[in-house]
Amino acid sequence: MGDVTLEHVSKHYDDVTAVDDMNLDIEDGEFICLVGPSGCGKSTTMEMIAGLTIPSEGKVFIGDREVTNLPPKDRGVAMVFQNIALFPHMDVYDNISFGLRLRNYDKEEIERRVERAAEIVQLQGMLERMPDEMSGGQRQRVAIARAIVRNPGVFLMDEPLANLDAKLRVHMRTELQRLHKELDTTIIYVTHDQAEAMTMSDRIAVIDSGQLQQIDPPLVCYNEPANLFVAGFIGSPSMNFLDGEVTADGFSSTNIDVEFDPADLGIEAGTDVTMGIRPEDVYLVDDEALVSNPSRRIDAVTDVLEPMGDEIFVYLKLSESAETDLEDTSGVANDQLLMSVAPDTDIEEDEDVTVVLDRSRVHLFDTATGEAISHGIETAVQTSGAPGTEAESDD
Amino acid sequence: MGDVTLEHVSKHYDDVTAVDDMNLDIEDGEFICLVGPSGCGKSTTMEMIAGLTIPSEGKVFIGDREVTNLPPKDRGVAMVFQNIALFPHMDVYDNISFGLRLRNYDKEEIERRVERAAEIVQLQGMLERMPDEMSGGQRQRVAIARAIVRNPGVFLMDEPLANLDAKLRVHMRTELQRLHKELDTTIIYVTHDQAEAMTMSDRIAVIDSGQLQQIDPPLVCYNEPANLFVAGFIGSPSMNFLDGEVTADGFSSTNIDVEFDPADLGIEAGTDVTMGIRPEDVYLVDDEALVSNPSRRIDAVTDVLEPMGDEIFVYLKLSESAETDLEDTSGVANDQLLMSVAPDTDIEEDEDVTVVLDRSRVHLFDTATGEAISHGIETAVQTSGAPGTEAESDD
Amino acid sequence: MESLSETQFAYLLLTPALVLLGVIAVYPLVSTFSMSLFADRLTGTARLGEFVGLQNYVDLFTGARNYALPSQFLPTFTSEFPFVTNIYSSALAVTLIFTVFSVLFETLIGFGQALILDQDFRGRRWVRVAIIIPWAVPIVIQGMIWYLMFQPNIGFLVGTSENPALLNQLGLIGTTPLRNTADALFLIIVADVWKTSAFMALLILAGMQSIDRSLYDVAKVAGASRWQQFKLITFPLILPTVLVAMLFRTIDAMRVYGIIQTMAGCQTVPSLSCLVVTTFNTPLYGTSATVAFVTAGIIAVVVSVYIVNFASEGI
Amino acid sequence: MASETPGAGIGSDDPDTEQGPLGRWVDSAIKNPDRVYRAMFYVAMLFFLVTTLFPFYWLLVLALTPNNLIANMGLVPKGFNPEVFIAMFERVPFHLYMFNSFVLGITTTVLVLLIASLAGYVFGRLRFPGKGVLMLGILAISYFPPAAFLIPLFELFTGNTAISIGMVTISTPDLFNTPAPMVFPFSALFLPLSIFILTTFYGQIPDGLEDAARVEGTTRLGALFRVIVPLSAPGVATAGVLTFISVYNEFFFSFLMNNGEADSWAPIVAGILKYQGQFDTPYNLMAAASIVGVLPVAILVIIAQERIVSGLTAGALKE
Amino acid sequence: ISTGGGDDNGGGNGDTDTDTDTPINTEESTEEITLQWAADTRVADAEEDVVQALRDAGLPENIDIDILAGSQVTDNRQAQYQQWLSGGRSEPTLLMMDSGWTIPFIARNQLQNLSQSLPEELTSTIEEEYFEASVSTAKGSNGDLYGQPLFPDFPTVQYRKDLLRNAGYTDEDFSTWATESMSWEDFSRVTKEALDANPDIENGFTFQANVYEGLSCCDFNEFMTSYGGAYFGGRENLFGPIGDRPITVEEEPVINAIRMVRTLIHGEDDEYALDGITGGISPEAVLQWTEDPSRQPFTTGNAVMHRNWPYSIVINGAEPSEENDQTGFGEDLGVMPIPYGVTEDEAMYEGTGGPVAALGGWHMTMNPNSSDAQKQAAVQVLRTMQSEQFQLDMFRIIGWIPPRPSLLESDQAAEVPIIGRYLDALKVAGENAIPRPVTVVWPQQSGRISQEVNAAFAQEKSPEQAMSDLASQLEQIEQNA
Ligand SMILES: Nc1ncnc2c1ncn2[C@@H]1O[C@H](COP(=O)(O)OP(=O)(O)OP(=O)(O)O)[C@@H](O)[C@H]1O
Ligand SMILES: Nc1ncnc2c1ncn2[C@@H]1O[C@H](COP(=O)(O)OP(=O)(O)OP(=O)(O)O)[C@@H](O)[C@H]1O
Ligand SMILES: [Mg+2]
Ligand SMILES: [Mg+2]
Repeated sequence: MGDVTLEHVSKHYDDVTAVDDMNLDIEDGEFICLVGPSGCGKSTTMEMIAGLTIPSEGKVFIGDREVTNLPPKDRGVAMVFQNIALFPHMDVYDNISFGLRLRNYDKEEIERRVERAAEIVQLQGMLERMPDEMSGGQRQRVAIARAIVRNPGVFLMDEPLANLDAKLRVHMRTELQRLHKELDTTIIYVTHDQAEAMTMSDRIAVIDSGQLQQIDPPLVCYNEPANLFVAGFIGSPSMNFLDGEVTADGFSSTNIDVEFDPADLGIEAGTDVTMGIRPEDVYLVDDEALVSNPSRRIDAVTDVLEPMGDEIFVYLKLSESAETDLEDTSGVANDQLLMSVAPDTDIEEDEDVTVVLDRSRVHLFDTATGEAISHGIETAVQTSGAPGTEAESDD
Repeated sequence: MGDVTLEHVSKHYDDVTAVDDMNLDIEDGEFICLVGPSGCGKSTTMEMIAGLTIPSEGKVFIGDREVTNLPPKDRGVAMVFQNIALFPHMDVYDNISFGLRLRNYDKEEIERRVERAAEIVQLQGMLERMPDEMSGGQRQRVAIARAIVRNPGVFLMDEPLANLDAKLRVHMRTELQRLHKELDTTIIYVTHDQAEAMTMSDRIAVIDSGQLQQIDPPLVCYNEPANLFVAGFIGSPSMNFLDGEVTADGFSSTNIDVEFDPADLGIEAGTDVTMGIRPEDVYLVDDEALVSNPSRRIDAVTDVLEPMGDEIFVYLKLSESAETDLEDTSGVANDQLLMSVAPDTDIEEDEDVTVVLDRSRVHLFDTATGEAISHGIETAVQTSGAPGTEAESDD
Repeated sequence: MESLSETQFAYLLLTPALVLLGVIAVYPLVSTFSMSLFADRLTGTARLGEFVGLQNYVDLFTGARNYALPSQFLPTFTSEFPFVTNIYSSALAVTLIFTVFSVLFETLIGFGQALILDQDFRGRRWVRVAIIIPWAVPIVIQGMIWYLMFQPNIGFLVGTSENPALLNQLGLIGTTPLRNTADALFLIIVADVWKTSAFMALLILAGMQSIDRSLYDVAKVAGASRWQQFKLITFPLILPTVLVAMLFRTIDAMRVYGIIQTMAGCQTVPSLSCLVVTTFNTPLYGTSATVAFVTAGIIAVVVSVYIVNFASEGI
Repeated sequence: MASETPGAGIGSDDPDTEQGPLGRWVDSAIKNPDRVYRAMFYVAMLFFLVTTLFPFYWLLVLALTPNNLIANMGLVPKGFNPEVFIAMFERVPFHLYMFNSFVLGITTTVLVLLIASLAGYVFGRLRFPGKGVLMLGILAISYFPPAAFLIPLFELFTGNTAISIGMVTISTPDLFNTPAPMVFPFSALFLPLSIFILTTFYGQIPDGLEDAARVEGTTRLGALFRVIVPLSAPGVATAGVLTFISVYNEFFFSFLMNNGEADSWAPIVAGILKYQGQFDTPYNLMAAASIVGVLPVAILVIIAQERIVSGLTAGALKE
Repeated sequence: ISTGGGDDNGGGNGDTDTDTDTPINTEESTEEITLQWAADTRVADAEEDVVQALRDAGLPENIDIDILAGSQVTDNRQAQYQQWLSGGRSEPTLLMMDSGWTIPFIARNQLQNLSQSLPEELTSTIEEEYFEASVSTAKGSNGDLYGQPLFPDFPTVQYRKDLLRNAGYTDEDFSTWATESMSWEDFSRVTKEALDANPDIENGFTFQANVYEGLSCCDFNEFMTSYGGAYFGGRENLFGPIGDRPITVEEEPVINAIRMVRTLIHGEDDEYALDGITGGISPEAVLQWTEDPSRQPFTTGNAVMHRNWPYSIVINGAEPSEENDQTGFGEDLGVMPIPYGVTEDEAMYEGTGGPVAALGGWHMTMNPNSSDAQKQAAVQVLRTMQSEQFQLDMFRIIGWIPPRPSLLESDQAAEVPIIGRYLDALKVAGENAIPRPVTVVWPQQSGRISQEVNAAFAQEKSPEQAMSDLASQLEQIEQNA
């Protein structure tokens, strides 16, 4: 009943393609997060599911019905709008109960549900306020309450928590998860908050420029990004990327070489590849002796330190000329590396350090196409299986 | 020129006190983050500084001038509004250049600045769009650009990045920091994003219910929260709290006791105290033998695991009856403990584990007043000085 | 200027309006009011006779001044049912009837027209002009059109008793409708509705256009049908505009004169303004000023209904 | 809990059951209620078009029928006399009257919009003591029939009112036969309507936008004219159109504040009445004149409607 | 700020300082001067010819005339003059004033007293040579002259000779009718015959009986007077004294006049039908007609008889041509004086009965606020307008009937196209013209009269009821003046 399918859906505005040939198959009861850079088409996708925007091409299904041209009211969806859009002429109670009143629920039922929703979003006692007498976060919570009082087949939530503080957000997150479990409805959720996406969703759909990049469970997206874009987008701070080439010995770039057998991974030597490594997979070597293979050591100089409370981000310079460019977000910087270390680590700026990469978590991407080639050039010790078998069969 | 001072400022609405006797002293060139739960009065404070809301009581100074009743245009402030507030009848270019045009800058100068601002917020090529043709994040970026084209003495930014994706947010963060350095203006910044607050600000002002709770550099707020509220609010996930009592031996609660000499900390036995410990300060003990003092070991059972990619949140049950209540955000839960561990830790649900607390990072608060009593009951090893000396002199 | 208090600032901005209204409206009204305290005078140079205090007002309400008016001011009351006789010969009754019906129908039709104009369809700009344009017709011409349509042996909407037209057959109007108060009033209402619905439509349309369209998105997703969207979003949000439109239409309708004069004449369909203008032209200045002030007073009473509504709308 | 069953009332998908065209239409209408709305919409539109345009058509019929033949008129002209549109200018310099009306209308409209904008801003967006009373007072002015203003205003504008300042007594200037004695009374009389219209429209603009403009460096007045007025375009344009049309056709003051000549700023209504004789009425000329006279207004409406229907579109405001 | 008059003299702006009866210097001045003449559109349209006519009649070149084409709608013009004169404006100097409402202006001292300020020769010419009825409407209660009649207007009955021929009438009858008025009995019978003989013609006799000034001043005034009745007794009471004159609308002649009209409209079956009158010859539409609407059916050939003012003779008597869209009956148009109810001998009041024609027409009056120089020039203009040449010229140019009865007999007048053919009938009408009883309260009374008379015509009230209602209303108005 609540499965949502987009078939080759596109939406073109005058000169912009907001959504480009999107295929999406969301199962009944799934909790899907749409993530992607600003302007990538998330809201547009939501609107097409809700029926507020008619796709330029393609079909939308909800349940088994094609709903491409069905008006929103017949689609059985509830939506939290990114722009909140409270009814300015109604107080909070009327805003929240709007959808129920439309369906002629009886008064007590409405009251019960509104009370409950207000409790969930922690707005008890504010039911008689007008929207313009509330703070940004309070308004957003009204918008959430307005959606959750109903029992639709599909919930669409477009950044519902953007204006809430961390604590409330955690609270709302769990509330939404509970709701999801209780009602067993499909939830399609847009968020910019990685933690939200990671903790709440069954699957994450990563969108870029209107195109679906990957749709997979959170950890799969995190650990096995389908392409450079996903790899760079998921995870904060972003993955480190280094451009290089595959040589017979492995990966080679300006400052870092990683040796492996390209054949194991089924890559031909000479291919331009980009290596990716997450900050938390870069380890500080306290005792150099501990590193079995000396060639795996990387010497660097610490540059900027960013203490975050629960961890410290360390910007490493790999070469003399390197300069930490906090502005560069392309991610590819061959002479620097971001590392995260525990907050009690004894480290200072401009200190010579040695680091190693967790080889099981080194990602390789085809520089030209961006497609992932391999996630880990050596299987992690603990889950050690038969490294390279897949790659071999490919070769 | 850009120092902002609030003196006993309050703002009452009909039946709500939005800001309550706020004293704030922000120095020229400082970058201050206002944080606090939704509805605590952050936006109202900003509006009073901007001159959009006239305080019910108290005075506002910018530079050396009292500006309490001065109109906004004479205060030399630029503001990014929480509700974005683009002029719907102007295209992006006109929105951004609005303030410059008012000041009769010459055309080329305007063009130059708008181009530059658009570049910073990555909206090149969209200057001719109308606001309703843009996505939520794009609009927010226009709002940022509209503020930064000007050179005001004070920037007020009310959740300027709420609608941006993580990568863009990081980019904008660095851009704003650069701008801050370059222009040397005061920036007052509201955010719900802890990372933002931690990384960007010189000081964080924590507000609750219209009252200032603490204003200190980020790490001070994190490590030495002035009271229970700040302790619980700063840091995500939140600090663990356990209610207990000070005995002659130290802290005693239902499931956890921590021994120390109350006299060292100047607390009388019998005081009701709340102990706080951050998730990252709870450590898993692999080898029980390693723990010097066996009484410091805490036995627990893992409950829910929340893998976040770069870490795993582990909910620990301290007693049989304990139930992980993800909804409870009061923070105080005597029979459970949240711990964060590295993502590669080998841990499963319902496993018996032993953990220890980092004694240098145990916080004690007076339960009645919420005031902090002590941060750390034992100085951390590496900064080891003369533990207890202070306390002794007190005794 | 910006450092003025809100109250000072408000009054500063109101100055132009208050000065204009003070000189062009309040001052004349004070002067006219003083005229209403003097007796009429028909001969000699002076406009007015001796000072009579409120006698003019007393006479007007007691009917003692009816001789000077083209028709009675108040209806004649009797103790028997239906309590009011010769309702159509009383200016007050005629004016109220005209007001109630014309405002009612203009609002309804204006609403309908606005709903149409609010839609997006091909050629809507022409439809819009077509619907609005009656409002642009001078009253003289409006009167001429309808007068001729209902002029026997000229227009096609009335016939003769031997050869009745459709409207005659339906019993809606007689064969000389413009000389019969009831018929003429009916036709004047129709003519007025034709012309002035556009006024309502324009205002209501503007109100509709000012509604944030995203609210409709919310309502649609919440499951609102078109009717519900109208009832719950459009209507409450344009209500202030509708009330303003109705308020001014009511005031205008209470002062109706031109269309009566051009279609049927003040003798046949006396309105309050007819009394004012006729006595003014006669010229019975004292009486005229009195009727003008009484008319304004009656309008004030009628309008208070709206004021109460406004207050509850928080305008 | 009543669950929402989407698609209730949606007919079977089987398209071609054996039905006549009407049945098929009904069937498809049920499936696609939009079509019903569409149909209803066109019916209503047609109805309004016919009812509003018919009198104009009849006006055209009258214009094209030679005056002597105007009797027992049906729905078609008797005879065809397009020269009437030339004759009307030969008889009366109608274009001059139109010009006068146009100038008077524009002047008054500009004045009214300006003053009413200030007042509408004050009433719509500010709170201050005396607001209610002032609004009622302003409204009360429109309760009075125009005749109630005439004598004092006539004296004021014909130099018969003396203003005493101390010892000096100055007579007001004689402005008879100039636009002033029309423009000012029109402005005052039509001002209350515009003030009320603009009050409601300005009151609806979210505070956030005004705030944004003020922080950007406008004064409150600047915010009014740069942000609030443009965003209230439908209301402002409507107030303007209503004022313009009212002035364009005003009769009372236009008639008594000049001697009725085109070069004395007499407006269009005076021109139309000029066709009329004491007993005879050239209906065809008057009809032609009114058709021509309405044209500028039609053009104005076409221009203004772009503003009237340029309402706020989707939420650029995050409220 | 205070208005000129102040409240002590009644809040009005009395123009007490203007003198309406000082003699005006009548010497010809050679100073260049421009006079404003508030006229009407017809004068303005023919401005060149009119000015030429004045020059031909001897108007000095140094006097320029600026013609204001005031509204032809008489109410509007009255309101305008009212404002101008009571506002003390010095322009225009000469005002063309409806004989129907000159007297109220005189009563307010708003016009120059010509008897006092003009040379004797000018006023005596008017008194002696002009239509007496006209002159009487330009006089104040003191008997002084305040206006100089410019032209009179008398209604007549127009008829279609061609239709009547079908009913057996001949040119001989027609020429009798032109000067010898018919009785209403005969008239209605003749009309009926014509209707019967011309089945495609719908209307017999068309006139004006809308609720408007025209009914009280003219149409009904004629019917009533022709039956020997009057509103206020005899002719001597026409212009007063208000409050001291009898109100005679309840008397039988008035009632009979109403009954006669009811019969014409509703037929002989009407409850109050008047014996001897052939009924059903007038459409009910007359109840809603004013002059022009009533003319249209006649002009388009759908009526036999039609009462109207001379302006319509010009239209209806034209030869059908391209220019007038083939309307007009040319020689087939007949004109006769209005029929009578009783003869003068049978009439109740002196000067009533017999064929009567309501008096219309306009006067020239002078603005007393004008400068002496302007007044001086205005006298020149008035003098010129007394010239017979000018009057005949105007008859030709605009169709203004010369204000001197003698001129209607002149050859020059007879040569004027169309209307020149009907001078006989017009002369009879002029001789029997009856002015409306204009006083300062006439505007109030007129409204009541037209209302009640129309109601009685429309069978809404019985004639007696209507007239008794009217009588009490008139009485009140008289008493309160
Ligand atoms: N016009 C008003 N009338 C009544 N109460 C108001 C009004 N404006 C704000 N408030 C209340 O004042 C308090 C402070 O509001 P404010 O907007 O400053 O909160 P905030 O800290 O910005 O919250 P958020 O993070 O949700 O934006 C809130 O509780 C809000 O409900
Ligand atoms: N009406 C419109 N006309 C033209 N382009 C539009 C219109 N609406 C949206 N777009 C463009 O379509 C693209 C997708 O917009 P959408 O709102 O779906 O983005 P989004 O993924 O929701 O972004 P955000 O995270 O910033 O909200 C954007 O580039 C936007 O500029
Ligand atoms: Mg979006
Ligand atoms: Mg806020």
